[in-house]
Amino acid sequence: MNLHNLKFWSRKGVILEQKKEPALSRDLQQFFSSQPTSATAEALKEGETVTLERLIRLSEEANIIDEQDGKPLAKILRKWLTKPCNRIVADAIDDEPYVSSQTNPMMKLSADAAYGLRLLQTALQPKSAEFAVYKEMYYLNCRIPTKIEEFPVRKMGGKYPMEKRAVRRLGDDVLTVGVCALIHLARAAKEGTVQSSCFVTVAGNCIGNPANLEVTIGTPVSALIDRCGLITDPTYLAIGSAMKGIAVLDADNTLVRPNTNAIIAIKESKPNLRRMDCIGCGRCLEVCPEGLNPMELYRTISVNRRESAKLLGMDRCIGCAACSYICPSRLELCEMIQSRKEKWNCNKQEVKGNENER
Amino acid sequence: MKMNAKPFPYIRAEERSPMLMLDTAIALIPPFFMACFYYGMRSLAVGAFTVIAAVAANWISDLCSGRGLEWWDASPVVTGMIIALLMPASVPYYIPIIAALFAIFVVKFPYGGTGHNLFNPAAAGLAFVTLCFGDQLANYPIPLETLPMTVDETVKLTQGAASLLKMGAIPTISMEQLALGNFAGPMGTTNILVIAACLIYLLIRRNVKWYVPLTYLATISLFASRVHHENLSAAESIIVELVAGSLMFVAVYMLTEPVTLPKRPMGKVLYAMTAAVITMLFRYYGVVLNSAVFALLLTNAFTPLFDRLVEQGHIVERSVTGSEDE
Amino acid sequence: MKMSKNNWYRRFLLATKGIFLQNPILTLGLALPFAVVACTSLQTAVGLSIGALMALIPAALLLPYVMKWIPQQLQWLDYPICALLSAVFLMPTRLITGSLSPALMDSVGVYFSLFCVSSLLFTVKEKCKEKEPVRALLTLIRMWLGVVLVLVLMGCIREVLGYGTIWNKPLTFMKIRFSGVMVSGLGFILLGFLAALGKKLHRTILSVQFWLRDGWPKLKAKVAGIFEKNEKEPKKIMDEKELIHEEESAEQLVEQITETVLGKEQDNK
Amino acid sequence: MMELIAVFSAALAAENLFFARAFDFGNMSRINRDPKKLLTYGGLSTLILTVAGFLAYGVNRLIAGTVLYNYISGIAHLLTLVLVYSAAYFLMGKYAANFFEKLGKYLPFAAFNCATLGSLLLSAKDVELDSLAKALTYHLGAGVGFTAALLLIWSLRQRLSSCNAPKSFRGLPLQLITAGLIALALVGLTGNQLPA
Repeated sequence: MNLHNLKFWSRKGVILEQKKEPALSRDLQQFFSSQPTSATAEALKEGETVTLERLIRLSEEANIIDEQDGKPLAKILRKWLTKPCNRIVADAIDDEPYVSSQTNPMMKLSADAAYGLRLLQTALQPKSAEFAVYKEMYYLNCRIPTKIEEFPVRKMGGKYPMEKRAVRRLGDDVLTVGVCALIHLARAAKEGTVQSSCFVTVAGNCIGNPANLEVTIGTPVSALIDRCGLITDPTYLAIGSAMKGIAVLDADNTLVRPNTNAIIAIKESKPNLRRMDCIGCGRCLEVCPEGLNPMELYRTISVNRRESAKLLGMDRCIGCAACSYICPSRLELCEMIQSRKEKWNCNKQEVKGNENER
Repeated sequence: MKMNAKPFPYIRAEERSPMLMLDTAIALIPPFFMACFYYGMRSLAVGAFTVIAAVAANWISDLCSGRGLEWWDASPVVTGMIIALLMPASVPYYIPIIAALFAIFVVKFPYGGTGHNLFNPAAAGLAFVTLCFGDQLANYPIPLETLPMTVDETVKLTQGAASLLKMGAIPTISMEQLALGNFAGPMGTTNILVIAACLIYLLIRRNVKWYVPLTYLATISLFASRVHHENLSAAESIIVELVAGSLMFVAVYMLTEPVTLPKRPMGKVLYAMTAAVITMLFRYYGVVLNSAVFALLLTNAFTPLFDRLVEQGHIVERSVTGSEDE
Repeated sequence: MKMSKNNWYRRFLLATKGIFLQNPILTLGLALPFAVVACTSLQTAVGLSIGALMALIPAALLLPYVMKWIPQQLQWLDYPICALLSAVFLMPTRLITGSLSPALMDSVGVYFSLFCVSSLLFTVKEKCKEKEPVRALLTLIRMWLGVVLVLVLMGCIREVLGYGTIWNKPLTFMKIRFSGVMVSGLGFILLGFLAALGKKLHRTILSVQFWLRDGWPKLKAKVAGIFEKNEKEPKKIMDEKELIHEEESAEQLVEQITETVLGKEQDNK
Repeated sequence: MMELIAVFSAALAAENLFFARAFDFGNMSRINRDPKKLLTYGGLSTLILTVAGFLAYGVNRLIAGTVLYNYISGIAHLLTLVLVYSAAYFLMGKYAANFFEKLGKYLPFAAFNCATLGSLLLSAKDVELDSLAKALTYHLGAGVGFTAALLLIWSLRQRLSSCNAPKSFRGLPLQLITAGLIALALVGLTGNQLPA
């Protein structure tokens, strides 16, 4: 736990109003648009000893994908063949508003989640294994359990862009796996089913009855929206969370991918036409979790100064959009930095090798 | 449904920067009431003229520079009010208007509008006016006498506390008069309690950082207690120093202008300290009366330097604590 | 869309290359002290311009011949010799103008004898080194006229604003005296605005010419755009496509024309 | 000792050669690309100025009484500068060879710019700079103030070019206006009297 984590841990970040409620306490509904795939993985037999290689082969056959960052579970586990594992944490942290696509499955399908975690525990023999949940969730209709079967549920606090820093804070001899990946692992171990679905929250102030759905991968967003019903026309429809999502331009052709955790439809009350330039209020400085200076970055990038932007730490930006959230002049700080990051990086790539190799 | 593309995030904090600017304008209204209480309706007329001149100049400069009419931006109102409040109540009308025009057309327009000016427009306007019409701004009317709307020779003008201090005399102001602030001085800056109340309001609205005015006043009182008149004790000289020039007013409203401040908290502290040091140097060796305004104008030139220094510090610190690769 | 060769404005600019196009004071930023602090009235401006005439023109013309006369290993002395040459010519003019109007000399003070080391002289020396005398004389005259134009303008403005008189004859309409205009601070600001005015004039002439050929739609759109620019859509973010579109807009083309056709300006974008 | 500090600080801040008297060295944009070159350039000109000041004090004593004082003083101070410049040229050529290649072409500009000759002439005209020590501290203060002013302008350059000024104000006009506003701030020390 090096100094860096502690220092940036508690102070920086934004306190977001989570608005998780109607979706979190509702039970998980299935919404399978197509029949399940006929391919099957080879299930675990009764007396078979559970080793890490066996689990890697199983997750490869069931091509389970971890919903945190979209990497396949096999690749994550392969790293731990040589490294000793001190602890396993099943990550069910949802620190973005409206989103509860990890906490809800953990509560509703807790048997599968516990079974998956037990498989990993027997394979890696860590000292302790537990679930991790976001602490700052208030006005909930249901109660977050403190223990799921024999695994404790740890509440981890902190301001908004907290998931990545929480994982970093635990240290590098800790394996963190998404809860949904564990659920799919458990199903593959029991019945040998391949992962063909993922857990998505459909929420926002325009959605009729927001809920958590288990959706087959590849269903279009419009089907989900019709399933949950729209009260009014949303000004923004985003796939991915309200803070880091991508705007959906045509709802029929954007499909759900394994690592999308939510679909948000938001109606902005006051159309924001009163634009102003940066007045130097300094709020984005207090908020940036990486300790960068978004004001200066925005100014240097808008004047296309590549070297001084890199010197100011442009590549350290994790794209959490906390600065754009807090900015009173409604400047697109994070979008400007992220788009230039790709543009300037990919320029370098073109010089070196082909574009799609990145 | 109409899909409009917008980059993330899709939810925003409700605070808006037009509202931020309006807060400073609201915080500037109580000193106007005090001025109206001391000097009658004339101070309101002076304030109104300056604000109208500043806002009109800002609109014209926005249109000329093709930036588009931004009528919701309240920063020219703040500039106009500050200029009016630092003038004596018996000032002829055309002087604050010229200061406001200079402040907007020379300090804000060439740099590109509201968020980009390097110098504090009110400070530059006042510097220009004290340079050109210094003699008319030197003496102040006596408080608690309502002035006629058009000032003629019948109005008795006395010297303010700052000019007395400059000439080595000790302003004979009793403690309770100091607290109430009814001694000769610029329109809005004599009453310390009202300004402190406005400071608290600004702090609550998170418009002003608490440590900027604090370091400024602390360094000045440090200086004032060190070098003072022979028959003034350290504590008295601090109080006289704070009250004489329009120091408190500058510390609360002009020093904490968000546009001209450095960006990092460490830079803001450095900025406040240099402003205090230069104010005291101007006060001892300078010729001009409102030395705090000139010193502020000079320290505005150092903000990019402080930004660069403090930013280098952060870059070094980031590289020392190891880069976090995802 | 390149400007045609026989465009009257382009020919006019190239003909007067030192005065309007690359004015030594406004665009190159030489000889600042004379424009900012020294010339506080029309009289001092005239005195200074005479000083400039005597300091710049003979020294720059005679220098090549003097240098031929100097032996080879002392060749590095060219700058001091140029300064001495112009001082030799400059000082008598100081005496003559001093006797003509003594008030002018003490108001200008030390600045008059600074012409011999000013950056203007050294740039002029560089410019006229390889040219033959007649062309060198022409560039010198044009440069000198450029300097005189700025000096006279600054002198007039400051005298009208400061003392309300033109060549010591009081004007009736100037009731408010800005006595502070004489200080170096406001001299800098006035010179900055003058330079900006020059550039603005240059750009408007070019853009008006461009739109005359191109018809009025773009100008109407631009003027209309100013008022409800903020109402309709929020401020655009310049990504790749926008930048190329921005390139095509009339404003940007004017920029290109001034860059390519008429030579590099002192503009650090 | 106190008057020396007073003279030094007056030359440094109150009658700063760049802000109060607007002496600027050659083409502003040619030299001030990076601060190290600017600092060495300013240091060099301050050194040459102080050494020339030493000579100029004697020369000034010599020609004080003559009738054509204005005419001779200009040429005399220029001659002292030429003397010091050639001495510097030889010394640098012999001892500091690598330093010479780096700054060889800037040496004439460091020696012959408005700041050096102007400060020499000003100290000759100034009546209360009677003793040699005061004259030298005046030159030192003037040189240091001049370099400090140019460093300050350099530190503002990046900030000025990154604000979206209207197109006709970008570049030199904005730098002039910024220098003007700083000079306006420094007026607080000297007041309204016109620098001679």
